[in-house]
Order: sequence, then structure tokens, then C-alpha cells
Amino acid sequence: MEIFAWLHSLPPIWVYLLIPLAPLAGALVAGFGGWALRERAHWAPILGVAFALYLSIFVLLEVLHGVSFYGNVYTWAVFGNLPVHIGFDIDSLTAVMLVVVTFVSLCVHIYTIGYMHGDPGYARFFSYIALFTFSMLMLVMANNFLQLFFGWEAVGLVSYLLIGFWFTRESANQAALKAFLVNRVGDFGFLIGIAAIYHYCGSLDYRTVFAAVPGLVGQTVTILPGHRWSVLTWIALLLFIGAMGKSAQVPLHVWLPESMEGPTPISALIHAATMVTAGIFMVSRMSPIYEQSATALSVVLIIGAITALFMGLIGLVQNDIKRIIAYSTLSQLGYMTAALGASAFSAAIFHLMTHAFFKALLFLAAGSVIHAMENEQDIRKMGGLRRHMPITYLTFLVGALALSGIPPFAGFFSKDLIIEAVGDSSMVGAHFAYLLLVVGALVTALYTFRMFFLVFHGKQRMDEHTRAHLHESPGVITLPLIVLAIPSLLAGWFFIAPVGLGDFLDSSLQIRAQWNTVAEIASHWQGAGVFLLHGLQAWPFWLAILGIALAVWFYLLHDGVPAGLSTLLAPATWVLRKKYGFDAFNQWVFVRGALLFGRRFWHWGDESLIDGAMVNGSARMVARAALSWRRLQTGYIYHYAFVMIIGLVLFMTYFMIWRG
Amino acid sequence: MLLTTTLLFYVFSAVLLLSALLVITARNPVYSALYLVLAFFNAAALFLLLGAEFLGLILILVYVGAVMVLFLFVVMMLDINLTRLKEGFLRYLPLGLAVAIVGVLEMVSVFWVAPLGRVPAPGPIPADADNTRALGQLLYTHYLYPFEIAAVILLVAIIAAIALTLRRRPDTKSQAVGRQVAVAVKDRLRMVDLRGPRQ
Amino acid sequence: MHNALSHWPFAIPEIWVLVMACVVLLVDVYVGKRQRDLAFVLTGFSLLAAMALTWADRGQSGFAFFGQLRLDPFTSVASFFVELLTLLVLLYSRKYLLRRGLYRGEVFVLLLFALLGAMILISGSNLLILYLGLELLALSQYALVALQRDNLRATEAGLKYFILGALASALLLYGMSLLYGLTGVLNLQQIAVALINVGPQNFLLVLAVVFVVAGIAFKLGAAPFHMWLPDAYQGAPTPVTLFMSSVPKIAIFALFLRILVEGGYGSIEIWRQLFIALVLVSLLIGNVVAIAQTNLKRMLAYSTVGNMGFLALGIVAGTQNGLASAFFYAVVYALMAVAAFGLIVYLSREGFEAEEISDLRGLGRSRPWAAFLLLVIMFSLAGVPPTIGFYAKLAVFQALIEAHFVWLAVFGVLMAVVGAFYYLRVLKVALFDPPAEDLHYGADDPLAASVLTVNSVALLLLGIVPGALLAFCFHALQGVL
Amino acid sequence: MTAPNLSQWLILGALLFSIGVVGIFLNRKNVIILLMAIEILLLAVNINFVAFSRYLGNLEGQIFVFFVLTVAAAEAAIGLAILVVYFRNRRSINVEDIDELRG
Amino acid sequence: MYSFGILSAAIWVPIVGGFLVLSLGDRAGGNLARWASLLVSVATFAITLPLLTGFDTQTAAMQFVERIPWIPSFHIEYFLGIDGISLWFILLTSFLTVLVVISSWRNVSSRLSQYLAAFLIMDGLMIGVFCALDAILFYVFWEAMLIPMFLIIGVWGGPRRVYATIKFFLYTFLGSVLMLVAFLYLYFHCGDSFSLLAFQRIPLGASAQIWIFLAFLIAFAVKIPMWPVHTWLPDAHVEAPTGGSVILAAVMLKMGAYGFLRLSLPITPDASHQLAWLMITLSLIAIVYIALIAVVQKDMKKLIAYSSIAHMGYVTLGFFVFTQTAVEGAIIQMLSHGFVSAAMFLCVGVLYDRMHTREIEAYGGVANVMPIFASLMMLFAMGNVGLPGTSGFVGEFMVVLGTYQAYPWPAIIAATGLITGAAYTLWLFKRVLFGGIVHAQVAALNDLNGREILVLGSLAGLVLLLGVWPAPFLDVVHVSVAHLLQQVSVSKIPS
Repeated sequence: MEIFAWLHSLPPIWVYLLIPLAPLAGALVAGFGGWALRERAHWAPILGVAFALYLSIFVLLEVLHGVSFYGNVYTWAVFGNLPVHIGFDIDSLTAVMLVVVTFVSLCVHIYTIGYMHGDPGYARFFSYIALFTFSMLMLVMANNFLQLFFGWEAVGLVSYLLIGFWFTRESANQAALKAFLVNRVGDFGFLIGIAAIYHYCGSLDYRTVFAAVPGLVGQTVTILPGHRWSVLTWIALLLFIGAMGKSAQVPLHVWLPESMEGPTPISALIHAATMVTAGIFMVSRMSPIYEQSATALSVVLIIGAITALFMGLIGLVQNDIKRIIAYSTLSQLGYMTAALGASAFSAAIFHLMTHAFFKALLFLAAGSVIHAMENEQDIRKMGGLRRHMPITYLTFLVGALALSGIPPFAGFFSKDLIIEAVGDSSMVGAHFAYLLLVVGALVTALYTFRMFFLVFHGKQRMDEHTRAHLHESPGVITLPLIVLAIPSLLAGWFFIAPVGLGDFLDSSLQIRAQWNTVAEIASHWQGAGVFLLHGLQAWPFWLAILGIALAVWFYLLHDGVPAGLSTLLAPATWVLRKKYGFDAFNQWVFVRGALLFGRRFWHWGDESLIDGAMVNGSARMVARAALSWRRLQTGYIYHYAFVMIIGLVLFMTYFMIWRG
Repeated sequence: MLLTTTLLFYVFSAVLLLSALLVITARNPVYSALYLVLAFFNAAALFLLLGAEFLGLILILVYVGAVMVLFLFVVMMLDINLTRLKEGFLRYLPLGLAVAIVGVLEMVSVFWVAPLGRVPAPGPIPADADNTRALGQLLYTHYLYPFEIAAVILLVAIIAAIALTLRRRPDTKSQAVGRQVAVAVKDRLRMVDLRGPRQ
Repeated sequence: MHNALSHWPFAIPEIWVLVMACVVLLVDVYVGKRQRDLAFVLTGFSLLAAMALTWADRGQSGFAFFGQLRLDPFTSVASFFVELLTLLVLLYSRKYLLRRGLYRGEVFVLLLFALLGAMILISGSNLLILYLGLELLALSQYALVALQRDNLRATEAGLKYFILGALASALLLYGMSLLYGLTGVLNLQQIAVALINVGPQNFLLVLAVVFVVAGIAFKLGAAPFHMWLPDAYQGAPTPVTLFMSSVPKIAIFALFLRILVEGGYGSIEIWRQLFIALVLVSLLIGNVVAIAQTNLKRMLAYSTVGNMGFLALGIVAGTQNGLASAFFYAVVYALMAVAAFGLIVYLSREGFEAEEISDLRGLGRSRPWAAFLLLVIMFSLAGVPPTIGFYAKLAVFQALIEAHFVWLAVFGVLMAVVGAFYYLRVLKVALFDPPAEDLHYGADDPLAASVLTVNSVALLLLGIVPGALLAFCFHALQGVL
Repeated sequence: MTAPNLSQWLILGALLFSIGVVGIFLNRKNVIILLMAIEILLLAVNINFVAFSRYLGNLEGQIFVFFVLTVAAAEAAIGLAILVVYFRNRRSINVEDIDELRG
Repeated sequence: MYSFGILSAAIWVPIVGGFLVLSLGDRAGGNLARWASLLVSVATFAITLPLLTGFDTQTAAMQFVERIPWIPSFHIEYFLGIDGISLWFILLTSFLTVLVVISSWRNVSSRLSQYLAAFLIMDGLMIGVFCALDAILFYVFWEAMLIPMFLIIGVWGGPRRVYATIKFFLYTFLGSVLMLVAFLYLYFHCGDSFSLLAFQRIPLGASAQIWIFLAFLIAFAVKIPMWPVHTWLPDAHVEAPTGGSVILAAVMLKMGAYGFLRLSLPITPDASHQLAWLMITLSLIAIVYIALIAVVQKDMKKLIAYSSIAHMGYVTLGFFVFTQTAVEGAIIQMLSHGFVSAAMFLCVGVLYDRMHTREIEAYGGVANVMPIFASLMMLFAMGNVGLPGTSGFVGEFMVVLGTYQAYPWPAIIAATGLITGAAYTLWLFKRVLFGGIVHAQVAALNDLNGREILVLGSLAGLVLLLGVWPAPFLDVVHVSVAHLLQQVSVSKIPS
């Protein structure tokens, strides 16, 4: 390709280095120069990200040509005798992620120009999202656990900053804090996992570690007395805790819905397309470890399946447009995780990719709606918007169809592949997971189209003022929608063969032959067309259709039905509205528990016991002794003399007894 | 001879201890002082028994003759009332006595069995022994240094006693000897011209 | 041997002080009130000259007066320090005495006699000499304490000090009589020889040592024989307190050294036990009760008790190093005490003794330099480096640990912590509290101010380079065993 | 009856000494008695010295006693002087009244 | 490597300069004192820089050694020298003193010259602690340091300053006197030498080692401080003026930890192994228990003070698992904590100067009016949280990794600090900086001035540098730590 010619003249490491550094430079310019640039602050980040996208495409093409790279930039530190580097591992998996990340990021950047227009934190926002892009790129490009962890935590930080972007809002701050803390719980496990890897493999480099993994098979570790676990299971589970935090798997999912407090562009970028998929990426990257532990894979599978169905169910009862999409994201992440558990790593990555497109699209479209509705997010107060916002309407529809898994939209291919793979899997719990995922398909279609119809069809339920101002969003907003709608429509068709079913990712993954369900599926249905035909005969498709039909029935034809249903299923609705009680549980047990223990420790432990009894207590004791001994000094000569004589007699007595 | 000595020892000792006890228990300080005089007499006698004539004599001369007179003088000058025993005293007495008795018993028990106790009584003092001369010999040769120090101590006592008690009360009338001596004729004698004015 | 004149050169400093005391006495009588400064200057001169004479004597050693007087390194070093301390006392107190009508010849004379007593004690090598020296020192002090005779507290202090002091003297004397009876001699060298075969099994020796130690403990101010000390220190005019807290500490250490080391080292197993008890009680009582005090002089008095406990730690060690460290402690303590009481003298004026701790409120703002000196003095007393007070404690603890009394050392350092509290409290009042409007310090005596400055800054500088002083004091005890 | 041996003299001294001590710490009357008790103490010591001197056959004990007597006289003089000064201030020499300084 | 005088100069220039500043007084409105102090502190920092450039990272031997007799009668020497363990702390000390002087430029109202002098003198004394190789010299510096700090808290502190400063003094004094006893004991075992290097060589019986270890432990545990002797720290921090808190947190706490490395581990290796369980337990209590207490604090400084204790828990944990990664991590953690806690206290100081309260409730929404401040404080908060890319991460990461090598469970418990640390730091952050403006005074706040930006900005740079590229910091430490661990691994119990 000619346009990349000059890049070939650069040493490869420079190219890779420029990918994360370009957005970082943009972030720095916007961050430090924001006060001067004001409304022009978007240029540097956009250029940076655009350049990164450009380089990413170059890298992807290179990788397609079989180029890969594994090398270090600099030595970060030397632990004892072990050097730890900052470096890059460029292979197919990384390349896919690079393109997805930079592409969605660029779209969101452009979208933001319109969305955040006039916000006092305009420059800050651009700085943050560019910084996020940098962090995410560092994460996906890492060739070692240290850098992985760096990116892992850095995206968490930026996520925290962006959720709390409107920091004058109490709910936003609360959500940001919660997001950070819950992520930290995941990171906690992740860190221990890294520590275990460091301990058992003696390195943090991917290659060294993966090379050491086979040697660990059969080794056990006693974590709890009396229980011997396989070292690799232990490590895999610890790492998966990290993934659960970042990719919002039950029970560490609680932060994601609340993260919708942030501005919509970041919901699209961070909480749908990229950051939340870091867990998926990480587990795929660690496939050599996971493939050695059936236990770990089963756990991953079951957690993923549970998340997929049960989070989707909550989506049915939400009324906030962004929260519905957020629960949908949780559910989709569950699908991906389930795919990982079924060893269908490529299916997970494939779904990650398609999901990134259509979910970003949905979020951005929702943002467009919210923008038009003057920041109203309650779908019960919308309705009939299709006439006012045709582009948004259409693109949203594309996204909704993709999400529901209707062929030939992108989501259909990836989701169907996952369900298929889980169905074929021989893991413990695979049947259970399969059941949940299939039902999930129905639920997905139902909540998606519930939202769709309530927003764009039916009566206009907003107030007069808002209705009067309804209008299609400006070009900078609609352009990204259109741009994202294209892959949402086409990506499945084009990429299922290479990414989903093909061997493109094989160089990055290690899959045991007997668990390789994707390969088996691929052997049955090569090519997108075949797969599509197959999909039309399978359960998930018909359930999705059923879901849409139900939505039509409930929300277009008979709007009394949902209300009746919810009274009929009151207990279930209640459970769903309470989100299965996770929040309440966390609030009661962890938050209040921590505060309670903190106060007890402080007041009882520090103040009463240590300070009161021991420190001031001994001081008081001395003071009391001082006061009482002082009274011995009566001032009377005879007392003084008597004390002397007692001393003398005691001296004598001592010797009489001691010597006598 | 031995018997006499022993007998005298016990008699004097008994009186000595008794009068000492009375010194500290008598309610009137004048009595106390007088009992102390008695005690000193007995002690002087005991010194004589031990062949320390010189010490026995100066005990009487210095103590009875000077120190005790001083005591009596002060007692009378201060005109101290008789004091009554207070309640606290009785409550305090048993403990005090107990401590004292323990102490005494311990000392006595030591002396009782002390190896020195078995030192044989020295022979009778020869009749021509001159205790005073012997002491004098030592004092002015061997013990010249302490003798000088003792002199300083007495000087300090004099200075201290004077510095502490000598007061010149501004309101009392007393001779100012210095001024008397330093007086000049012209201070006392004024020549007055008595001649009247000429008419 | 009978040519008594051949002995006198050994006593030249003593004779000089005696002669000058008499001269001052006569000068005072004849010159009259107006020229009191003459007596003051004369006293100061005689002290300086005595220091010079003593300094000239250093390096000499030998016995005189049939072994009653001993000249050795310790004699000259210790005499030098007591003369120096007396000089400091004199310089500190001029204005104080003037203001209270105490600027009289008797004070100087008695000071000189007290010093003479201390010097006799230091050079004495015979029970009799020691007794007489002690009494000379004590009698002069009794008189000095009560010299402010229209002051009830001063006279009460004098009375208590006198009666209990006499009792203690009697105890000591009783012990001496037993020691004499046990050995038949008075000279300490001979006593040492005679005691070679008398072990600690001999109860007569035990009794003798018990009584002697009780007497020494009293004079030193070690608990439980300390009861007189707070009252006497508080009641006495501050310059006298100044003297009592410094010179006698060294002199009494000499007394201990002469009787129990030079004469009675064979009984170390006995007196060590006693001193352990004294240490324990002194450290506890001194450091704890000081906390409850509001009067600065009284607090410092209790601090003396505590410090004597530390000093006694060196004695407990009983080794060459231990004794040297105890001597060093005595010297350092005397220097610190002089500075501490000197500060009170300096700040006082007529009708205001500056002796309550609260009288120091806000000193840091009203008189920052005095406050700085107070800071140095208090940290030195507390034994915090880099002040000389730290090395004093270091020395005794080192000796103690060398002698395997680790537990006692631990007890000691813990008590040092307790002790630090009340020194800090003084600093708290002086530095952290706001100044009071109604406080007007005297603090207008340039002489006292400069002496105080030199004295206190020396505590700090000696803390940074303590080597010389340490070596000097340790040298004094060279070969004492 | 045998001649008094040294132990008996020492016991005499000890008893006398104890009486003096008890006189000091049991006295609730006036201070002047305390001064007398001190004299008793010194007397007890003197008896010790003289007895030792006799039984050991050297004169140093007696010399010592000589000086003790001297010192005792000086002590008495100073003691009484302080007493008088105190009395002038306080108008009492009752032991229980001497408690201005305490604590 | 023999180079005379750099260490001495680093010690004495600030001390003498301090007295000089003291003598200048508050003339010319204190300007004279200000510039003189700045000059002295910068000069000191400049003097310490050649230590880094001239440092030989290939040897564990002491460098820049100065050794002359000081108190010959006790064989006490003026013996100075540094190795990789002490180097950074000397630089940290001299650097932070410069910052403290700058940060005190305008906001100390009374007795400025005395205030600055106290810091300069303390600067010299602290450097002295880090390079003393004679036990008594070490002790002298160690204790003397208490005096200026006592004054700083007592004179310039908050309302309960008297209680705080006396508590601080007595607590630390109590700790150190026992160390003195241990020194003296070692002196006699060592054939009359106070050299720390000699102490490290002598064989010691098992029980003697235990006792000495415990004596050291009390001294160092109080200073660090470790649970349960930590309660002086929150009080001292709350009452201390900003500069005092900075030095206290950033340098003084390090001395306890430094003591473990210089004394406890090499002198009593067997006892260190034997009592490692105790140390690990105490460290973990600090990490968990103290962190929970920090969560519920209402006073900003108190919160940061508790967080300091929790962070120092990682340091002690790192020491007593005896893996190179952990020990090096602990050293880096100390260094990082020096930057981060100093910065956090300076941040609180910035707010306090403007509002005169440290109550968290009095704030809220500060980010609205002080964006630059908010950004910098966010960075430091992240350092405190241990976010990768900041200095706070490196140490914790290495400690957890190193600990896991030896004991998995303690590593797991220690890693909970990841969560609790984030909880209290970010909650503080949220309550102070975020939200709407509730209080009128907050609305009137001004953002940082140039001087404050300089101070905080330079710390920010260091926090990032150490986070992004810790290798140069670690290079200095490797050989010395390896040597130390080698010493610790050899039993000293005479057979």
C-alpha cells in the first residue's frame, strides 16, 4: 500500500510507539493548553487519535502479511536480577484491538465536538478521552504483565475521571467512586494473579511466562489448609477476578450501570466499546494459561452465562435509555465471557469487535436523542421521535437489529457463533450456560425493541417545551452515527470468516484441540453465507424474532400489556427493579461494614484502647502516682525522719534475711 | 575489781538509758534538758570506766557547762508552752515503735554475736597512765590537720550564729559604740555667745 | 615526719581558701556596707586563684598529714570543679543578693567555708577528716539556707535541713565508728588493708556499710533519704539552692569514693545492693513526683533526686568506668543545675522569685534568648542529645551494661522518659503558652546574663564535643581501684 | 558476773542511738527536743568510739570523740540559732507547725 | 572511594546556616531570613547532588566515608558513609527542605526566622541520621532531631499542639532510649566499638539477638509508626504546621524503616527471621486496620496521617519477607511515600492557608474554583492510591510480588490495601474537591499561585518520574540490598 510507504522506512518500534504516544500527545496538549485553546481544544486529540488509527490500520495490514513483533522499549525497572520492561507484543489479536479501539475512539472524538459543545470542561474532556485512548492502547499492546496492569489501571482511572466528569453532580461522583472501587476489587485479584505468575514463572514477560506454563501443569498450591489447587487454576481464577471487575461480570458488575452518570460519549467509548472489553481481551491473551485449567474455564463460562441472561432481564424494567443500553452491555459482555469459557476465544473477540461498533452506535444515537431531548433520559417521557430525528432513528435501528442478532447485521454472526460454540462445548456447566444464552437472545431482542419503540414510535410523551425544540442533531453527531452504522451492518458478514471462524487469531491464541469448538463449527460452516443459513434454522434467531414480536405487541399495539404483566409478575419485577439486591448487599455489607469497622477501630481500638488505656492510661497512672506520692511529702520533720529510718531498717533487714 | 566495774557499768548504763528516754518523752522541755544533763553525767562516768578521763571531763565541762546551758537558755528565752500529745501521735506510735524495735533487735543481734565481742577485756589501766597527756600528744602532732579544721568549724559556728541571730532593731535604743568613739568635740560642744546685744 | 611544715604544701589550695575567707571576713567588718563590692570582688578573686592553685597541683600525687590528706588526680579535678562552681554561684547571685539585702560579707565567707569543707572532703583520706570536712560543708550550708532570716520559708527550710542533716551525720558517724571498731584505724588506706580479710559475711561490716551508705545517700539526696531536699531547695534563697545543688554533689561523691571505694571496696557486694535499692527508689520518686510540682525550684529538687538515681547507677556498676561515669555525671549535673537555678536567679527581681513554673509563661516571646537557654538546659537535664546531659547518662548506662546490669539500665532509660515529661512541661509553658501581661522579669543583670549564657551554651557545645570533659573526668578516676 | 565485754558496750551504744532516733521521729512536741535527741545520737556514737578505743587499745577513737564533741558544740550553736530565727518568724517551734514547705 | 567532606558539609551547612538564620531574626519583614534559608537549603541540596553522581552502584561498601575519632574515651567515632540504601533518603531530605522553605514563604505569620531555622537544623540532623555509621552518632542525630520537631509542632501548631507535641516527643523518646541500651550492649560484645559495621559482623547468641531486636523494634516501630504504637502520628500531623507535617511524613517516618535496614536486619538476622511472623502480622494490621480507620476520618490531615501509617505497613512487610524484590520495593515505597505524602500534606496546607480549617465537611466543590490545584492533587491522590504510572505503584507492586514469593496469604491481605487505599483517598477527594460549592468561603478560593505550583509541580514531576521509570532509582539500591540480604541469610549465632 502506497500510502503507508513512508512508515516502512521507520524502525517498527517507532511505529508501535507512535500509536499510543499520538493520543497521549493530544491529551497533553488539550490538558495543559486547554485554558488557551478553549473551543479549539479538540484538534490535538482528534489528530492524535486519527494518526493512531492510521498507524493501527497500517499495523493490521502488516499483521495480515504475517508480520509480528515482540520487543521492549525500555527497561522499566530491575527487580532483583529480573528486568521488567515496557514493550510491545504486536500480533493479530493486538492488531484487531488497535483498530477497533482507535476507530471507535475517533468516532467518539468527533461526536464529542458536537455533544460537549459549550461545556465548561470541553478541553478537559478531550484530554481525558485521548488519555483513555492512550491507556487502552498501552493495555492492548503490552508484552508483559506490568504494562498490562498499567493500562488496566490507567483505563480505570480515566473511566473514574470521566464518570465523575460533571463533578458538581453528587450522583456522578458517587458513581465514579463506586466504579473505581469495584474495579479495584477486580484489580486486587489481578494483582495477586500477577504476583503468583511472578512467583511461579519468575518473569512478567508474556513469552517467558507462557513458556513456563506447561511446566506448571500438575503443580499444586495450598491456599486454604487442606485444599490443594492446581497452580494454573489458581492463577487463572485470580486473573479472571480482574477481568470480572473490568468487564463487569456478576458480581462485580454493579459499577457499570451507574457509570452512565458520565457524558454519553464515554459511555459509548469506555463503557461499551473498549474498556469493558479489556477483560475479554486479557483472558484471550492469557489463553495459554486458561487452556490448562478446565476448572477455570468452567467458572468463566458459568459467570459469563449468568451475566448474559440476568443482566439482560434487568434491562427489561429500566426506563433510563442509557441504563437499558448499559444492562445490554453487561449482558453482551456476559456472552463474550461465556465464549471465553467455552474456549471460543476468537468468537469472543469477534463479538467484542462487532459489539464495539453497534454498541457505540447505540450509545451515540442515544446520546443524540438525549441531546435533542435536552438531557432527558427517561424513555417514558419520549416517543415518536422518528419524525424529528430520521438519521438517529435509522442508525439506532441498525444498532438495535445488530444487538438483537437479526441477520445480516453484525451482532447476529458473532452472537450466534458464541451460542453455537457454547452449545458444542464439553465444559462442565456448558449445558446450563447454553440454556441461559439462548433465553438471553429473546430477552435481548425484547428490551432492545422495547426501548426502540418507546423512544421513536408511539405517542410523544415529552412536555411542550421539549417538543418544540426537537430537531435532528448536527453533522458532527450524525456523521459518527453513520460511520458506525456501516460496520454494525457489515462487520459480521465480512469478518466472521477470518476473525470468528478463521485462523486469523490463531497465532495469538492457544487452544486445546479437544476444546476447540470454534474450529469444529468452522469445519461445518465455512463462510458467512453458510453460517447465515444455518443461523436461520437455529433457536436464537427465532427467539430474537419472538422478542421483537413481543415488543411490537407490547409497545406498539397494546400498551396496556406491560403494565398488566408487571402486576402479574410483581415479585419478579420487584426483584428485577432491585437488581437482585446486589447494590443493597454491597451497601450494607461492604460500605457500611467498612465504615462500621473503621469507626469501631478508631474509637474503640485507637482512641479507647491504645490511646486511652495504654498511652494516656500510663500517663494518667504516672500522674496519679505523682499526686499520691507527693502527699507523702507531708512537710513534717518526723515523717521525713521516719522515712529515713524505715529505709535504714529495711536495708538492715534485707541483709539479715538475705545473708542470715 | 572486775565486779565493781561491771556493776558500775550496768548502773550507769541503766540510768543513762532511762534519762535518755525521759529526755525524749518529758513534756516540759526544761525537764528534757535537765535529763540530758543527767545522761551526760552518766556517760562521763562510763567514759571514766573506759579509761577515757579526759573525754569524760570535757564532756561535763563542754556539754553540761556550756552546751546544755545554751539549751536551757534558748528554752527559756523562747518561752515555749507545754504541749499536749495529739491524737495522731498514738495512732502513729505502734508503727513507729515497731520499726524502732526491729532496728534495735537487728543491731543488738549483730553485736551480740559479733566476733569483736569476744575481744577480751583489756587489762586494768596502769595507774601512771596519763590519758590526757597521751591525747594531747596525738592531737598536736598527728592530728594537727583535723585540729585546725575543727577550729574552722567553730569559727563557722560563731559566724553563723551571729549572722543568723544578731539583729539591729531600728526601734530599740542601743549604744552606737562606733559613733561614740568617733565623736568629735565640735559635735558635742557648741560655743554659744551669751553676751547680749549692746545697749 | 614530725616536721609538720613539710605537709602543708599539699594543702595549699585549702589554706588559700581559709586565709581568704578570713580576709574577706575582716575586710567586710572594717570596710563597711558601702564597699561590699570589695568583698565580692575579693571572693571572686580568691576563687579564681584557688582554681589556679588547684590547676597547678594537678599531676601531683601523694599523701600528707600521715595519710590524712591525699593528693591525686581526683583531688585536683574535683577541687577544680567545686571551685569553679562556687565561682559561678557567686557570679550568678550578685544582683539577687543586692536586691534582698543579703549582699553581706557573711554570705561570701560562708560560701568560702562551705567550699573549704568540700575541698577538705575531696582531699580527705581519713575518716576523721572526712567527717570534719562534711560537717564544715554542712554547717555552712545550714547557715546559708536560713540566712534570709525574716523569711519563714527560708528558716523553715534551714531548720528541716539542719535537723535531718544532723541525723544523717549521726548515722554516718555511727557507721564510721563501726568501721573503726572493725579495723582499729582511721586512715582509709589502712582500713582497706584491714578489710581484706573481712568478707561480706561479717555483719558488723554490713551494719557499718549500711549506716555509711544511709548517710551518704542523705547528703546526696537519694531516695528514700531525700525528704529534706525539696523543702530545703525550695525554701532556701535561690543562690543558696544554686550552691546546694552543685558543689555538694561532687563533694559527696568524693566522700563516697573515699570511704566506700578507697577504704571499703572490699564491701562492694554490700553497698552495691544498697545502691541498687537507692537507684530504684530515687528514679521512681524523683521522676514521678516532679511531675506533680508547680514550683520550678521544687520540681528541680525532685529532678535532683532523680538525677542522683542516675548518678548512683554508675556507682552500682562499681567498676572503674562506673565510678568515673558517676563522677562525670556529678560534674555534668552540677553544671546543669547551676544553669537551671541560675536562670531562675537571673529572671527574679524584688518581690518576684520567678520560681513558679507558670512564671515562665511566654518566655519564648518576651525573652527569646533566655527561652533558648532554658531549652538547652531542660533538654540537657532530660538527657537529650546533643547536650552534655546525654553523655552523662550515656556514660552511666554504658558502665552499667558493662557490669551486666542490663535490666537496671532498661529501668533507668524508662525513667528518663518519664523524667523528660516534666522538663517538657516547663518548655511548654515557656515556649508555647502566650506571655502574660503581668510578668516583669528582673533580667537586668549583665553579669548573670553573660554567665548564664556561657554556662548554658557550654552545655550545648560540650554536647557536640564532649570528648575533652569526659576525658578530664575519666582521667581523674584513673587507677582509683 | 564478768567484766562488761565489747558487745555490751556496743549494745549500750545501739540502744542509746535508737532512743535518739526514736526521739526524732516520734517527737510531736517541739523542735528543741529534736536538738537534744541529736545530742543523744552523738553521745551514743561517742560511747562506741571510746569503747572500741579501749578494747582495741589505741587512742584514735578517743581523738575522734574529741572532735565529735567539738562539732557537736558547733552544731548545737548553729541549730539553736536557726531555731531562734525560725521562732521569730513563726512564733512557734511546735514540730507540727513546721509544714509550710511540703508536697 | 574516598571523598572527604561531602557528607559533613551536607550535615553542617544547614545546621550552621540554621543558626545563622536564627541570628538574622525577623528583620525586613522576614525577607532576609527567607532568602537566607532558601540559599542554605538550596546549597545543601546542591551539596548532596554529587553523592548521586559520584555514587558507585557496583559496590555494597560504604562510600564517601569520613572517619575520625570523636569521643576517644568511649571509642565513639565521627563515622559517616552511605550506601545504596541511604543515598536516596539524603537527597529526599535535602530536596524536601527546599520545598518546605519555599512553601513557608508567606504563610508563617509569626517568628518566621525561628521556624525556618528549625527546619534547616532538622535538615542537617536528618541527613546525619542517614549517613551516621557510628551507633552513638546515629543516636545523637536521631534524638536531636526531636528537638526542632518538638518546637515546630509546639510553637507553630494547631489548637491541641501541646498535647500532640509532648505525646510525639515522649513516644519517640521512649522508643529510642531502648535502642540506646541495645547499642551499649552491642558495644561490649563488639570489643569496644560503636561502629555499625562492626555491630553487623559480631556473632550474637539467639536470645541476645531477640532482645536486641525487640529494643530496636520499639525504637523503629514508634518512629515508622507501626500498629499499635502509631497513635502519636495522627495527633502530631493534625497539629503540626504544614512544613512540619511534610518533614514528619516524608522523612522522619522513613528513619524508622531505615533503622530496620541499617540495624535490625544485619545485626540480628536470626532474630529477624524468628520474629518475621510478628513483623508481618503487625504490618498487615497496619494495612488493614489503619486503612479502615482512615476511611472514617473527618479531618483531612488525620486521614492522610492514617494513610501514611498504612503505607508504611507495606514497607515493613517488604523488609521482613526477605526477598530482594520486596525489600527493594519497600525502599522505593519509602521514597515514593516521601514524595506523595509530602505533596498531600502540602495540598492540605494550601487549603488550610486559605480556609483555616482542615475539616473535610467545610469543603466541597473546590475543583470548581481551583482547577490546577485539583488536577495536581488528583495526581497525588493517585500516587497515594498506588496507580501504575505514579511512584506509589512501584513500591506496592514490588512488595506484593516479593511477598507472594515468600508467603502468599500476607501478600493477598496486603493487596487489599489496593481497595481500601482507593476508598479513603478518593472519598476524601470526592468530598473536598468534587460536588457543588456549598460553602461561601469555598467560592472565594483562589487557585494556586506560582510558588505553590512550583512546589507541587516539582513533586508531581518526581511522582511521575519514579512511576514511569523507576529503574535508575532501583539501580542504586540493588547491590546494597543484595548485600544486606546476604548478611541476613547468614546465621550469627555462634555454634
